[in-house]
Amino acid sequence: MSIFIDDSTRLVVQGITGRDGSFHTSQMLEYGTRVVAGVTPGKGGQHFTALNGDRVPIFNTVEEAVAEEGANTSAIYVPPAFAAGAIMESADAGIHFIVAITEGIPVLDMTRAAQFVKDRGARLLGPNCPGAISPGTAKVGIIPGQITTPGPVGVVSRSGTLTYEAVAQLTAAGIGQTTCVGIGGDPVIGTDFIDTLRAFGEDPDTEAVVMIGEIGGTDEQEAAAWAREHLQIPVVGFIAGQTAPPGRRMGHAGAIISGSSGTAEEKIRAFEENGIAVARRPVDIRDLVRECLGA
Amino acid sequence: MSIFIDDSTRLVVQGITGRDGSFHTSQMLEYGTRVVAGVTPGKGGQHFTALNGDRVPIFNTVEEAVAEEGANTSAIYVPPAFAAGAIMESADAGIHFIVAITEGIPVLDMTRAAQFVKDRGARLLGPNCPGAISPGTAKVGIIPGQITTPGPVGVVSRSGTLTYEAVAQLTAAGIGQTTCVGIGGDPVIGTDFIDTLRAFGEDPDTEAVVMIGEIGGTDEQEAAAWAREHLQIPVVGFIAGQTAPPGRRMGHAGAIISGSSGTAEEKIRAFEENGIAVARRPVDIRDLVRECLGA
Amino acid sequence: MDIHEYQAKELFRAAGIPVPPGRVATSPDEARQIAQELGGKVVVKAQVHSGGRGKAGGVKLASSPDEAATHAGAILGMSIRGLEVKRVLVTVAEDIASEAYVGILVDRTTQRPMFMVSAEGGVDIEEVAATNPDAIRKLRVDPRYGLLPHQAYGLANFLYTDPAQVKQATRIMAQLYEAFIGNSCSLAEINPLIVTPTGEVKAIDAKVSIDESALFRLPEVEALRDLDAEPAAETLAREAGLSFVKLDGNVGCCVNGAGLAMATMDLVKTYGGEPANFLDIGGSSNPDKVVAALEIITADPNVKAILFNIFGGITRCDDVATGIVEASRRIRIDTPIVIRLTGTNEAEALEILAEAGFSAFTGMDEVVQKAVDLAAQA
Amino acid sequence: MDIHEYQAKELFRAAGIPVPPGRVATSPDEARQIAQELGGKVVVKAQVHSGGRGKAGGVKLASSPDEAATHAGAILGMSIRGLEVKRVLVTVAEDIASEAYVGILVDRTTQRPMFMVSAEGGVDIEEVAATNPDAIRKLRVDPRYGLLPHQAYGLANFLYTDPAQVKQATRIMAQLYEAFIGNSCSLAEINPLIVTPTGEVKAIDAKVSIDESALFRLPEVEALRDLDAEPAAETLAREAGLSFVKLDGNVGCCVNGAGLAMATMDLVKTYGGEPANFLDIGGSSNPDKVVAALEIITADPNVKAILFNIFGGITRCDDVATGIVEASRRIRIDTPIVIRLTGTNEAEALEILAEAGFSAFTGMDEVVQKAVDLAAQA
Repeated sequence: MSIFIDDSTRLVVQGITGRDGSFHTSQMLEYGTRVVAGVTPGKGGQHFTALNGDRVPIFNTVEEAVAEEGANTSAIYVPPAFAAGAIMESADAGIHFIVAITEGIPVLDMTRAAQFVKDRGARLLGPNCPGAISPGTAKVGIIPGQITTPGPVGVVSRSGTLTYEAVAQLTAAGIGQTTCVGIGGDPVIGTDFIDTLRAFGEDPDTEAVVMIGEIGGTDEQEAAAWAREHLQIPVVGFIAGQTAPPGRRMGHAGAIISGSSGTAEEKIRAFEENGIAVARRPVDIRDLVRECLGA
Repeated sequence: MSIFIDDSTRLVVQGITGRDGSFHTSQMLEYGTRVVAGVTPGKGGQHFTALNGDRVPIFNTVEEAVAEEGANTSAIYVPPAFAAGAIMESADAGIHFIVAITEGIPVLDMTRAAQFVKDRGARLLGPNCPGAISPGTAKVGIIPGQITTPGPVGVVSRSGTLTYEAVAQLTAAGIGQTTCVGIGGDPVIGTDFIDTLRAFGEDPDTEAVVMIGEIGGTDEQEAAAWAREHLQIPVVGFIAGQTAPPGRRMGHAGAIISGSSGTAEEKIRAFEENGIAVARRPVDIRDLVRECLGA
Repeated sequence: MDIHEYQAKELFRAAGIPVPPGRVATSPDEARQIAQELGGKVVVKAQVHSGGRGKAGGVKLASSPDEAATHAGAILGMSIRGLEVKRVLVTVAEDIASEAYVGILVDRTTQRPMFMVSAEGGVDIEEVAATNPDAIRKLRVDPRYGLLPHQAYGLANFLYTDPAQVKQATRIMAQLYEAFIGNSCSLAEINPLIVTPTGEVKAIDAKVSIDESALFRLPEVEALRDLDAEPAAETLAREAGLSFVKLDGNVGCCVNGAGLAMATMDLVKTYGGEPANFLDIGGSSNPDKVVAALEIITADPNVKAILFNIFGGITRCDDVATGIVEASRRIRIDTPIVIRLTGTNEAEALEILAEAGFSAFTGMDEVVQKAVDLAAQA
Repeated sequence: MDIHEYQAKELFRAAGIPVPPGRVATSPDEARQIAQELGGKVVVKAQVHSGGRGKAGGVKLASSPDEAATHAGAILGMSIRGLEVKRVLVTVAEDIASEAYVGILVDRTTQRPMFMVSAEGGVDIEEVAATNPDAIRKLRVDPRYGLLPHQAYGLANFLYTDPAQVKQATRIMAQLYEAFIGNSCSLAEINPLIVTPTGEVKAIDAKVSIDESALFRLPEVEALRDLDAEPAAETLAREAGLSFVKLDGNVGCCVNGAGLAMATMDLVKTYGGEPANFLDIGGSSNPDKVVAALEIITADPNVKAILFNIFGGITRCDDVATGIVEASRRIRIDTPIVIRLTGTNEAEALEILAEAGFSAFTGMDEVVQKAVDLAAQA
């Protein structure tokens, strides 16, 4: 089993003819994801041909992709100026899981788009995220498939490459994953730690969760308190940014310590107080997970 | 019993110091309605003194009226330019039943305000309506109390004085009312015929309903079809505007035949097809109700 | 409030919608001069608040300034559905490759602004809706979000296949929505929205109605009101704060409340008469309004009897009575007046009327019958 | 992106918020002239992207133009929290009857713009929040509706009792919200919002940060960027499309991905070193970015060892290797470089590096330890 994506996923790629969209569509197809449609306004009626030769029909609108190909999930690779609009288009067309890869969407655009998605009862992952992968089943986004392997661990993270680091180490140690989820590094995101932990908690195959946070905001603190109350499976945590100075944005738009709030110390303390084992180094994640699984 | 308002109603009057607001506050107090607060920005801390000597505290905001006096219902008498804002203020403050008397609110203002009230889970009656009265219990709005009397008939209407006409005739004939509701003559209103019929249907004391419609829109047609499916009690109908020319607004902003849609004939036909007894003259309403009640 | 095509086009231009150049003329000479300035072929179009201008001969193509003047001469002064043409729009004639329809109104059921678009333009959209509903795409706009980019695109994508045309039309959808909201419209319509042989998308006709209730905050739109285009009685009524609609019967009606006013008209008809008007004096108690109402009603020579039907609530019967007495002093009223008053301050009202020599009734059916009889006898 | 007080006040003025007159000066003479023009008492205020200007002596009252020039002379060139003052704002000094705080930021938890207002103005709002939270009223604005009239009034009503002041403040709330949205702010703050002895409500300080991601559509706001106010290295990094933050350590870091970059810095510290910077080369595979990154890192004299930590995904390891080799040809690099590369095209990368005489590792801990050791030995 897995969360958010599985073998019922029928993916439409928004921005399929762009540089990133076309590259990753090939990657996703190669991984076995059912990419049923692409959308690029003005290119409806054409086909996208993947590196492996697969052909994907292109539509002008997501609405058409849903009507013609039964798409139920979308991946968004359109430029930042149009990305919030693309998210709302997906939600309006009845897509129930929307993965926004695009980085650099204006925050105020996202406050509206995230609300719109909620109003439509859909789920948004991201933006500015690497997407999700359910090893062996489906991948939506940009997480490299070869570093993952099926197994009992759920991974959720605000970062991209740091997640790869952790997942690759798990895989190398023979510990597989149900689903790896990158929730994104922006201050306004669709799916947060709690949403993801809840989904992992409801997944019968997930036996432990790795939660990788970073400085900025209070999402990790709230998730830790939530997990203590509601989650039956163990969580291993890691927080990046112990050496980050206050008031400076560390790459991610959301990775900023405001005043005295959102520090790594604060988050690590919240983890510890709520029974989450904290890895001090990325390499420790693997060892703590191994302990949790009793392996 | 009654619908929408009863002896738990704690009313705040928005625009209590205005000409209409102050006059009708006195009337409502005299009728026995619990008017617990008034709102006029800038006059917070003062008191309104009714004609019968009752004193009502004035607040700057509805929020304060709710916090200090436990208001749960509001009546809005503020000028059209500020009325949509006043409706949203009420809903935002947690008022659950909002009666907007004001006539002439711009329609596009109302599309937003009506949606806002829905988002907050509140009910709006009106605007451009005479309000509601539960004879012997409470009155919110401007329906003259002396023409009503308690009894088993629910009355719902898009008009004001035409309702008084019908209600006065019922009362004169000894037929009382559970609640009389004016839903208002605007194209965008908060509570429609179906909402009111549903409430009457759930009220154990309402044994028959009088539904008074007029030209414009399709609310009566939809209500007739709904009533056939869902309403267990008989309905007597009346439609005003058989002699109204198409394309002209007949006083009420919503009373206009668009193209061939919204005519009195169409509505009367819908009533008849769905088993609603149609009064041809206002005076016939009374007789048909009498038949329904088997009196 | 309806505005003229040339005024609607100004609002559209201000919103950025491509509209062919043109100006309004009130004389053949002016029309000639505008045609000269514009150059090439022009269209001369009657400016009246009515559909069916083309069929009535109110829209003519002219190849030269002289021809434009001739057409203007023919159109100015003509009557279209009872409305005299006092102005013509002289505008560049565009070659047309295709015609579409785009309109926005407020959908009462969903309480949202609703687009209707169809590739079948230049015709009556109600007819298309009746005969070929699939040719129309409807879109209801959530007022919390406004028209979203993908929605504007989706509408344009329904009308056109050429990406360049879709792009132009997408922009026009957004601009039309802005014009609709910004001017508090109840209707904004482009029919037809054309594509020229070179692929340009343009609005060559425009119809706009403004929400009367919003005019208080739109003085520049209120200024577009054409008093020539409405009967003088309706202008007077509006200025006096009355709701008035002129009809063709002989029983003048003066009622408080729109629903009761319609029911009163209907009852006149039921008893064999014909109402001369709809008139609602509104909820406030102002004797001046009653005076104005009587002035307007008595100015109609068709009126043979005047019927007052007042159910006092907010309206105080004594105020109405005072107004009737006041009016009878100020203006000469030869038409018989039948009065029904009941409700708030009914007794005081009856006294005031009795003192002035009027009698009054309290039942609705009896006064209506009486008024119908009086009118029939006159 | 932070902007200066005088720039923020311009945005506020454009939104209609009452702001005392004033202009920016870069010399004592200019300050004297502005003070002369303004007349009366003025305040001379250091324009740097930092709080605590008053405590640092960067804000001074002047009773005459000469005194304004003297203060400007003292303030210009001074250093506030490490930032050199290059500009001063000379503005009319207002008499103050009361001071309030008004700020808007995006609340991450509710994902909405959030007002914070307090009648305790002119002080650090975080301190008020910690010591007297009831003195602050928060309001989250639903982005679907914007700031509603009663919400603006409610905020003003929390600050003031006098109806005239509430009215002015209500308007200012709405104007500040418009400025916040219209300029895509992440923060817009008036501290203090004062009432003058005659009852006028005015903004006498202004702090605004703009969402970097929105600058692409706000060229006139982007133009407010003060390159003097940021380290040259950060300007270079931004122009090269890199995320870079200068720190004080001796291990230069070059990483792909913000989370991994922070984790790398942390690991440097864990192994006893100090990171010299945060640097994320981003997700794209462009050798030029790597060259720019190395130029920026090597320009810092504190850097004693350079650490590359690349986990290839979208980023291709061979592109990064090519960039390193390219940089080593273009610029002279005396500092030792330690490289860790793993993931996409790892083998090709190792080959490219080997050919150019670099060696590389695949484990994160070992390279970090090595870099820390090298820096310590230098």
